[in-house]
Amino acid sequence: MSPAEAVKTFIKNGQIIASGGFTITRKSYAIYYEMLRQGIKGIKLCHVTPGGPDELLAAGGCLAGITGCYVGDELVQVIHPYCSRQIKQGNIWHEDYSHYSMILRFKAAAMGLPFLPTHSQVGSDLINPEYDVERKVGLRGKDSRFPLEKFHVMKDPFWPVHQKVCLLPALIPDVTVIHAQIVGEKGTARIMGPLGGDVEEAYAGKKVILTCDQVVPEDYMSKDPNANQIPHHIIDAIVPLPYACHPVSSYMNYDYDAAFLREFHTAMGDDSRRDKWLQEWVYEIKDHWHYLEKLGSERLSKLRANPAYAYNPDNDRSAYMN
Amino acid sequence: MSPAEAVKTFIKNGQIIASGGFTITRKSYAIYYEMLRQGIKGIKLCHVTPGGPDELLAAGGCLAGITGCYVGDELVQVIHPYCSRQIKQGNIWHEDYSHYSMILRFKAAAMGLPFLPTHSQVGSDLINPEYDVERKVGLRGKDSRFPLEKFHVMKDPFWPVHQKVCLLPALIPDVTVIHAQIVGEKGTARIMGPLGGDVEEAYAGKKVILTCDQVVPEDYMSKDPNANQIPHHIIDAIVPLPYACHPVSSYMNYDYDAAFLREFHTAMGDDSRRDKWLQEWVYEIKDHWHYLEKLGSERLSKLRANPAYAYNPDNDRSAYMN
Amino acid sequence: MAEQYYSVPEMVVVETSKFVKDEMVIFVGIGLGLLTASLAVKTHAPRATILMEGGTVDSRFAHLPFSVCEPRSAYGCTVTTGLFDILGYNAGGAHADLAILGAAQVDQYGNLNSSMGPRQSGEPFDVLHPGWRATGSGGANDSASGLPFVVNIVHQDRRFPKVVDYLTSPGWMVKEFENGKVKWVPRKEAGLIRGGPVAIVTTQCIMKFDEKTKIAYLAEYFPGTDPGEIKKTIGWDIDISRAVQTEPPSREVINILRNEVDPDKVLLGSLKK
Amino acid sequence: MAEQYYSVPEMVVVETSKFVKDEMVIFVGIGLGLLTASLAVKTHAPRATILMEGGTVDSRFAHLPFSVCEPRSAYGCTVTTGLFDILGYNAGGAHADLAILGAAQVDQYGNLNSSMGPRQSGEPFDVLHPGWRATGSGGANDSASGLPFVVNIVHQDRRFPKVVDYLTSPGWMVKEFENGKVKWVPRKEAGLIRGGPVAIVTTQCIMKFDEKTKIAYLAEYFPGTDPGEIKKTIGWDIDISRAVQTEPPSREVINILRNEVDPDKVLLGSLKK
Repeated sequence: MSPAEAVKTFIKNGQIIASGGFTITRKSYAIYYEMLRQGIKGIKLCHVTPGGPDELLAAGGCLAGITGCYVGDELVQVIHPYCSRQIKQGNIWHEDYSHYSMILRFKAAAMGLPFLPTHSQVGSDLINPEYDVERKVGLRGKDSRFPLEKFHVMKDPFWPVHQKVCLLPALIPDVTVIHAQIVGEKGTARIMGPLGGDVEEAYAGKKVILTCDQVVPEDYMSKDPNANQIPHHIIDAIVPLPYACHPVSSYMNYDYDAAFLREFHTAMGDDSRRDKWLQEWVYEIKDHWHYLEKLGSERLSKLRANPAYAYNPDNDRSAYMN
Repeated sequence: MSPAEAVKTFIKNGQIIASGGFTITRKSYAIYYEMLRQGIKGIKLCHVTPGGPDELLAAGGCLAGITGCYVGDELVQVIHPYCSRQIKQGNIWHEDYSHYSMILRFKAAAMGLPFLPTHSQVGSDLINPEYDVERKVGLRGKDSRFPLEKFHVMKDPFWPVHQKVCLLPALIPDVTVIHAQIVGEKGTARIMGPLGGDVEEAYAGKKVILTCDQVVPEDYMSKDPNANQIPHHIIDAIVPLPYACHPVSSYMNYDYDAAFLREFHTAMGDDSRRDKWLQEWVYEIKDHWHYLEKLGSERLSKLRANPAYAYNPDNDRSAYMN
Repeated sequence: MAEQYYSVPEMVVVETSKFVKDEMVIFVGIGLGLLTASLAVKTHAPRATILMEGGTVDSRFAHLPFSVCEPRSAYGCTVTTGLFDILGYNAGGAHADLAILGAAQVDQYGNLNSSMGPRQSGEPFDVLHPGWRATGSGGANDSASGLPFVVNIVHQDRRFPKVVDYLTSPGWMVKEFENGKVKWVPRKEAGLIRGGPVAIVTTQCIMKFDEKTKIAYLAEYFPGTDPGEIKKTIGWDIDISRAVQTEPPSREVINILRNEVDPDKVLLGSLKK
Repeated sequence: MAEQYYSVPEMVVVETSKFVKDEMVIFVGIGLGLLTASLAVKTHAPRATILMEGGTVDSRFAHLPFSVCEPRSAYGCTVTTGLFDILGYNAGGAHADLAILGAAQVDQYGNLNSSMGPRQSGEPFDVLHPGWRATGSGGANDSASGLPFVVNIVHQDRRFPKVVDYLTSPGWMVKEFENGKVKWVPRKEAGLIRGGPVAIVTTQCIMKFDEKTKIAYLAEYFPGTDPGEIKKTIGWDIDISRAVQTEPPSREVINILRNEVDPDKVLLGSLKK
């Protein structure tokens, strides 16, 4: 399935979309670019870990709000300038949880449970009722996809200490978007390298769009089943594409494009350049093949991973060096 | 470390011992035989999945009780005859949970949490206060390793349905015993084939004894880190031994010994043969090398796994066929 | 009874396998469930996916396993993982469509007992000295708590009490415990918002559940059995008015079962005992 | 200040790395934490194990990563898994010994703010229109909730309020919310039975926590700084009576940091900005 078909078939205005991957790794940019081109609106984005697609969707006017733990791309962009400004201005709401709390919310959904407990967030403003964003923007009790409470503190009934723990509500995305390196014809997924929160996000989603580097016969997946994490029966759309995550990386296949990321993030933070960048790299691009053509084969081949490293040790990262 | 050293160093009378593996797969018999030889008493055994070691420890007089979900070895022994009789006679107590509940109890411990929720057990006698065995035998409120309650039913506070869920207390074993096929010199463990509940049991244990088929340099483990599940820093004893799990199987290395299992289980259920069997196969055996010698290299080599199958397709399973 | 080209256990396997539809995701335990799902995959449901709690997805057995976690259980599977993913994500998270479960007792609401009971059915008993012990729940409670399920059970008198002596796996009306009292409530009210029993396949008949009362009625009786005789063996006043005789299995499906699914009689053999 | 063979960020890295003892299991985020742990492994703590929340154990970087989940973060690691295992089992389950965390603000009890605040510190603010935004918690709240931790922070006035404007990660006295009121309680009472802040390493000094009051005091000041001047920048009445001057780092350790840990100035470079 192409990114255009996947977005057209599964992604609707106003949905809760979970974005898999982790900042500069396995974020399915091809899908998010397409969401901008198709003019998707009112998305409630959520993730274990954010990334550049947050900026992209915000700048494309696709976002109503974000539920997550972080607003940035680690060293590649310490804080997302456009998103953080929209949050400060109240144009995009941001519901704040911790990293582990987010994976637990997806895990609860994956387990078919209403909640899971944690000792995270206890004692902090992450559970300050004053800062309950989804209530303040009127979602609680109105939109049935959102829980009635942000959290619930209770005393453990089992042990003499009766420790207070924080219960966190399940988060069920309408659609989860993830990327795997190798996928069987029916959808069995093999993620290589660190997994972040993708398995939990996939099991949590009502629908799952899976971009991938390669499709192989399921028989091939069966040769090393311990290497596969996600069964085919929870996958709804397979989108095989080279460089589906450009400008970020796919472990063992391609590295991130540091110069592109620097340009992208700089443009996102600059009112005079943002729209121009979006025109050039999103709206005037017909499809992923056009995008790859514009990048050019020389640039792409320089990102190819060296199998001894799973990345390219000669990748030019000077855009972020001093 | 030898099984004798591992048991001597880590296993004490009265401990809570978690037994990894799954009926006829990856049960570290070498450790349990040694527990009998060292005359360990009063063990509270717990597991995600039971197996022949339950019979062995019961028959060797090592057991006070069992917390688990099952009393048997699947098709190899539909119900453990000795254990089930001891349970009926009240000589060994058996606290009853469901399969998933047991893994959740270990998972809660692994996560450092007092409990985890589930919808399992709700509506069933598994949460009937009348059948709270650990209370009836006087452990609750007396032995601080046991929870004050067997379960706790609560209403979900987050969603309009306010579903009732069952909270289950953490289970922290004093020692967990598991088996992996390949282990790094520091303890990084690679389990091949289905994992059962071993990862959760390992993280839950205060101490972990790891038997294995092979020890390799940690650098070798680093060549395929996605294949490894357990980090070295939670392993306390590495016990490398060929056929550590005989008479049961180790995926990709050796198959189960059907004739031996049939003889073992039959003897366990037969008052006239049980002690003789224990004398012959446990107490008169000096150590694991002596055990292997007694089995003989021909018998053992017939169990060797064929790598195309991960077991031996020619293994003689006629002891259980008709 | 006319001479048959099939055995009663084979009939049970064939009838149970009909509940497995193509593309379903099926949770099975060791024994009949596994045999049933395997037959379905080899006949009318080639794209069904078999889950086993040891940690496997979509195995294609070359040799039938003795255990859901032994090396044979993983042959040909597409994902090898642990029990948590199978019972938590797939069964609990409703990513499976059906479970096939065995039991020692089943009652009018499809509650199962796989664990224990008093010497005399219906009597109270001391859990520290149960009158009898069976294996216990394993994953049966977990899958019955979250999934639709079909029950396989040998047809013997003591196995069909009106109320199971110990409720291992929840049917349509289940127990709640409050202040030392037991209350019977619909499964949803107890917290079980998904799943429930679909049918009971015994060695003589098939029972299904009345949509209104949620009580099991006789839906089909096997060739050579009699609804009136069956009624005598059932612990509740079972409705037999809707019962029809089951068609005998085709020779073709029996041949597939014997020659392709279980040529070594690994499971068919054990069922005879 | 005398001419130095080391920079202030390098001093911070060296001093923080001293909290990493051999054989410790260390949870690190991107940036200073990663640099610190890497230096420790290359010097006095060769058997320390680095955990990163992307899902890696014991990485041995060939090139420093830009992210805790990018391909470089996994080089040489012994286990690749997911965020759940690292933050749940290892940090939450107390299988790690220390976390190294950054922050935008830190207060007298070692509470961290990495998220947001009002335009003017100390003022209330509307969470729908915060005066400023930083990245947010990431895994900082989670590791601070379960592990002992050391804080790295740039030494600037506004970063050391008596009370953080938003409490992202819990220190020794933390918040409880009841009936619209905020109550300050010891972390154990709030439910945090493990961990807590060990030290704050700024670009000018090291603060530790008084055993009785749990309030941060000045333990060490870096060469070229003055305890009295430092006191003026701190939002609480900080005890400077116990302060001693920090020994400058050895040339050897600085050389290892520059030539072996971060020869490409991936992180040292970013710290200068």
